[in-house]
Amino acid sequence: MQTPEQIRDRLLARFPGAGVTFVANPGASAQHSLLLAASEARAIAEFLRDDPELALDTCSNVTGVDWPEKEIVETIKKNVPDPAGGPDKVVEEKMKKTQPGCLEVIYHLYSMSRKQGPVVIRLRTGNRTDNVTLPSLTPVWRACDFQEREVYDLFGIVFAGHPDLRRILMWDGFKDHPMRKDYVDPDDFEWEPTPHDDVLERAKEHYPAAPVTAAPTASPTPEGKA
Amino acid sequence: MSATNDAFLETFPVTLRDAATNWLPAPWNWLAQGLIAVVAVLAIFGSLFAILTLVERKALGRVQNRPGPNRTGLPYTARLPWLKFTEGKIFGLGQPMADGIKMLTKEDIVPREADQVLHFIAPVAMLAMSLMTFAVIPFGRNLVPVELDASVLYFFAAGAATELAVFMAGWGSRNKFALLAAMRALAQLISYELPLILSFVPVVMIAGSLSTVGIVAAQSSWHWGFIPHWYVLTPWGFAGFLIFMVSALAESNRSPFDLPEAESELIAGHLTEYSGFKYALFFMAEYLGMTALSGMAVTLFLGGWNAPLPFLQFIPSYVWFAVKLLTLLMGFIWIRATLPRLRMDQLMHLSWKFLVPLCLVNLANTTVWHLTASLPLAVRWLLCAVIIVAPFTLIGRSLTKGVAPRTYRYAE
Amino acid sequence: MIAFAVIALLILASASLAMCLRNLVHSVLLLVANWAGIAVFYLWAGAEFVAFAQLLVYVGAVSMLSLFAVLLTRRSFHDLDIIPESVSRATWALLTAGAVAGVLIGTILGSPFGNVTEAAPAVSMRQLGEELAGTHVAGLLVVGIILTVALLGGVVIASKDKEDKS
Amino acid sequence: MLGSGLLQGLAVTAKNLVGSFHDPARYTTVEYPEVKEQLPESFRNFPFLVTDNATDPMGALRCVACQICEKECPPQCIYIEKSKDKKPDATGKPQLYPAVFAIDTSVCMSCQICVEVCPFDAIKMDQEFEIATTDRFSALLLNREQLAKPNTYFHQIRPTEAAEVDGRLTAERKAAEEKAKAAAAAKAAAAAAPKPAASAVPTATPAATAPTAPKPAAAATPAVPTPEKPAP
Amino acid sequence: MSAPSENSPSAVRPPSSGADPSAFPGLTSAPGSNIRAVNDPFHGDLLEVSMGPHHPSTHGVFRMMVTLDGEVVVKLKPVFGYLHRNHEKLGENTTYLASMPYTDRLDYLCSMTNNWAYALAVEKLAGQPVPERAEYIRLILAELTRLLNHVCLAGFLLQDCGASGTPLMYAFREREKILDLFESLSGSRMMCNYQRFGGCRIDPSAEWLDRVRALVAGFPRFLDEFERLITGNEIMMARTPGVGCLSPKLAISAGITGPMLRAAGVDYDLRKVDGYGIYPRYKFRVPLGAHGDTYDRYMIRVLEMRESLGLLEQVMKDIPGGPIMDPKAKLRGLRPKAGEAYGRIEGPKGEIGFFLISDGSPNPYRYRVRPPSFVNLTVLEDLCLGHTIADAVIILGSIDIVLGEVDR
Repeated sequence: MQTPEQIRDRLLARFPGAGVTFVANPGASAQHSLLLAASEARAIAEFLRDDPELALDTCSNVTGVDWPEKEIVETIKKNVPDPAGGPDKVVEEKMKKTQPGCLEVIYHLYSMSRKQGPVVIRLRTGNRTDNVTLPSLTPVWRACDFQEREVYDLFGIVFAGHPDLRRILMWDGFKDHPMRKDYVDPDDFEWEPTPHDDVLERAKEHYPAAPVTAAPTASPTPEGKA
Repeated sequence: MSATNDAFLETFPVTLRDAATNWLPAPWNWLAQGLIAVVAVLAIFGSLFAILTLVERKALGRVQNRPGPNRTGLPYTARLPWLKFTEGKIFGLGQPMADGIKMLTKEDIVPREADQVLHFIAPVAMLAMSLMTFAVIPFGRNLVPVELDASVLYFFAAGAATELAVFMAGWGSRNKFALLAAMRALAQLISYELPLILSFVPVVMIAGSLSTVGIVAAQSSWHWGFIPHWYVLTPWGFAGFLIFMVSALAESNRSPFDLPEAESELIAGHLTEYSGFKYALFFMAEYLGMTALSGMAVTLFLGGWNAPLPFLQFIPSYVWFAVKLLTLLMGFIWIRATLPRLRMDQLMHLSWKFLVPLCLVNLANTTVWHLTASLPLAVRWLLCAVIIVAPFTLIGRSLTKGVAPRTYRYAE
Repeated sequence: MIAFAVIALLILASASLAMCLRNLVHSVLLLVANWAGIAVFYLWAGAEFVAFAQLLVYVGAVSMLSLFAVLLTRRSFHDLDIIPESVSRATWALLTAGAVAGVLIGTILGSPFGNVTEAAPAVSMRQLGEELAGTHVAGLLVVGIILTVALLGGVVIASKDKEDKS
Repeated sequence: MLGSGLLQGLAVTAKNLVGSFHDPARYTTVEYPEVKEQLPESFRNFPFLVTDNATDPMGALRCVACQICEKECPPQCIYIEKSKDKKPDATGKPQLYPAVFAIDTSVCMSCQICVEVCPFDAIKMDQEFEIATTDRFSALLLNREQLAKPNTYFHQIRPTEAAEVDGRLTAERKAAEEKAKAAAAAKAAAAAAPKPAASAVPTATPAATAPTAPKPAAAATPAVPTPEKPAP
Repeated sequence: MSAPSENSPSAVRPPSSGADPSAFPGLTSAPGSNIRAVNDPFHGDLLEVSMGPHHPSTHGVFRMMVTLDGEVVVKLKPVFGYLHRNHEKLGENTTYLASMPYTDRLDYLCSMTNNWAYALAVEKLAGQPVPERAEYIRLILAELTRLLNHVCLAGFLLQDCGASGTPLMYAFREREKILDLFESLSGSRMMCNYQRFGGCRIDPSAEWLDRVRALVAGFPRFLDEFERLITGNEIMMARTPGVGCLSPKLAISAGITGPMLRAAGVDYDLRKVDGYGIYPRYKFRVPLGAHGDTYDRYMIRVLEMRESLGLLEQVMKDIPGGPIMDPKAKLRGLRPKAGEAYGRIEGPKGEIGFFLISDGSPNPYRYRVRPPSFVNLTVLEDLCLGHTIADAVIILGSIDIVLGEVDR
């Protein structure tokens, strides 16, 4: 089974100039992955599937991940010459840098014919707002069909070339993408008052207090409804 | 033979009827006897329908290792001392009453789009036709509601009209599913009418008469004192009986052929738009149809009300008829508890390419049986058995060609 | 006598109603009632076999045939109510009907209906059978052959339809 | 032969039909209201709070309102408010107690994670499942009084687990007692030597329970308050 | 900023026109299928039927928009999402331990295998060793869950074929015995919440293990009786063979896993491929089908039940003593190092996998479930085209889906 580094080298040899970078996985499972540039993703995927050595003929898992903008505090050690001629002082400067956010899709590819372990490839979108299109790998592996529709439905990544890209879990009228980190829970459901405390407050907003002056029948008490 | 004729229990129903009607002048007498016969049939088979629903659910339950309905009881039974132990629940006997009341009190919804006239007439026609078929079945020694010369033909003429009622129900309720199911039901009823009728033709040929009383009389004596003359014991009779039962299953929409109201596909077939008492009428018509067909099977093949052995004749004839009828009904329920459902094209295939050819072969078989009257019984029996079993296996193989239980290989 | 009048009325009423109803399915069902009435007449005349044959064949099978014909040719539910295209066509239809009726009534009135004295011959099933299979067996076989040929024709036409669809 | 498969199937159903009359393995229904099946000991339904003293249920709640279960509960259905004052618990050591301890049984999925993470064995899973009520709101929010049940009830529903828990608790108390005695002896020795030495702060182990008074003798047959159904 | 407002961007074909078969590479048109998508007037119009969420044979809230030409299925669009409660968002807002009881509710028929898959993924993420006895207990529980699931499937499949409840009741009678074992071990029949990271929660008693041995001994007798009732049955032989044939090439490309894949003839069983737990130490065979039709899918599951019984007998002989939980395992404050891990096991329905990305905090950064039923449904339309509606019901039954897992 070839390690990701070997695969990267073969891919770079095969597709000169393609954006294939190695992404290390610091965790204990050591399942390292390859970040593919969006442009040649489909060609590389077909190569991975058809290459007799790799023969990655099935895609077991398609996962969407949302990486929002992040404030990274970089500490840079700079030695500042001491004006009084003393030894240089090492000063740690905190530099605030915003890492641009992106939406990412991770494919776990397996080879059923050669029974070989996961080759993990990642595709990243430009940013999280307008440039959210990625090439769909459904024409390469049919397994990605429903899972890409789910990533589209829950993350908003548009897969170009997907035969039937529609929302799969949410109803078609739903506007937002719930699995994004910055998703705000819409508050327009008719809250069913349950004994839970904070739920009760929310429910109060929705059931306006009965106008005191109105005739008793107007108050929404149960007997009023009879 | 005659000694047992006038045993008290044997003639009790007839003497009762005569006592009630003899004092009337001629025309009214005939009318009163007719009415009594109608009331008797309605009472007996109406209550048999009620009990049959309960017995079916309890038998289905027992087959599935559960008790079946045992909660509904009859009022005041708990207070009777000798029924104390049942705590008013007497094994669910109250269930038919409970179902009946529920059906009566349920709201009877008629869809606005529906064709009111057809929607109303369908259950009435269905029930009327099913009840009319009881007129010719001989329940006992001289307990035939109506004695007709061509009574078997009458039985199938009345039965054929139920298809009309099914069509009216499916068409009248203006519902996509109902229409789809009505077409399915019609195709099934018509294509199983043929084997049904062809399977009883040998009986008529051998018995020499179309009237049920004649057929039962032809089966009344015994070979060598203990083998009864029933047609089911002859090879062609046994084959005819099996084909008759399979077609009866299909005619009354019972288990392997309950395509029209296959709940897993169409919701409830042509009964989708019916609720309340009209639904109960359809339900009742189905059960009465099933009972009538088994009654006719008993008359044609199982020797009607004849006792199986000579010395058993002290038991009244109508009891024998009841025993045979109930065993056949148990068979219906048993099959319903076990078998999965056939697909529509397989249903048609089974009827046209398997049952009808077998019926024709059976006709030839009967003629062979009739012409070889001079040969000893055993040789004759064997010859006819071979004539019917050979095509059965041949056509049977074509039915299940290419489909055999498979053997599976393992990875390592 | 009253029974005879009632049944005759039933037959005539169902026939005429069948002709002038808008809804085709209703008219077919009325036709079936008509046939049932005729079957009752046969019973009345003592010919049980013909009555049950009539019931079995007409009410059982021919009604299904006509209903299927009506259903398969009509496109959907509501265009079953036939409205005559124009008044002239209606008048022509009435004229031809009147002519045919005239001819029929003429022949009925012309034929001598003497009051029949001796009772209708009580023909039992056995004699009927022997008559059919005995002296008239040739006719029976010819009719049988014609029917099977018709059946095979129907099957061939239907199967041909299946081939060009797939 | 064509019909042999069907006949085999019919034979199986016949065997079951006949079997259901005499063979208990083929008659599995338990007619519930009359016949109640004996539940396994580890069956769990909604949690309850264990109190050490049988007679006055509010007297000695083991719970010290440490709110670990409130944090760990997956559907967040436990609501605890700490008491301001301290009350001596069963072992005599002044401990906090929960002023409000509410479980919203319409949200709780009886996953027993609270029992697992509770360091004081203060909350256990109940086996009472006939608790249907008509009121959808207040009746499902069980407060402290409805949740508290004596340790004897815990012994009754889960004998082995209760015995093991009590064994562990008494062992802990004994260990705590020796430590306290050793600390007291060390303190006395230190006090005896340098008179004016600062008095060692009695280092009561923060953990679990302080040295206990002799465990209240298990009353002979404590009137076990039958878990009456909350008022509909 | 939310995504582009209208949810079907122009780049993609408007959803209303269904996928015509040519768009799917590798779609083998079903045998004898004359797919006629266009309404041609002469043959009468197509019947658009919604076998909707309340249909009695869709195993839960699952809907199929079926277009019928007479009885033959011309187009079939699965619609689900009725049971979607965003299980993955829940996983990201609670700790690792708190997600464990929620995994019972994924495939609510096989809670033990769901627990094991999640525990395996977290142990792979955190590098947490598992003691020997826990591995044995996990294998026993997984094989018992496989028995339970396959028995349920056989019962439901026969119910769809029309047998009025009898095989289903026999299947449930056996299932109850296994559920009683789970209840006496973990406290609840279906929501066991039994496995933890680094072992199991409760040590099974010797008496419990004897009850498992008794069940394993008695199960083959039930299986023989069940096979006598069903497998030789002519109607079953007529209804299921040749219905919904799945070609191996399409199965592999569509990521089908589990008995459905092996019925198509592909030899791929995670217990042999990944060799997780203590499966490599014991000998068991993997049955393979030849035609990939509904009958094969049913028979493969029956044969797998027999293999599981053999495996259980071997394992029950040498269960070691020792701790049930790794002593160093932390129950509450689990904070795995930053990184990601994808752990998967061979669940009764196929490969159930958990993909976790952790950033060092007690809550997982990304918690992804790879459900077998959801992916196996990809080929539902390919299997059903050309068959009648009665077959479509059976094909759905043979794919064995559970909506809790499909919708998450």
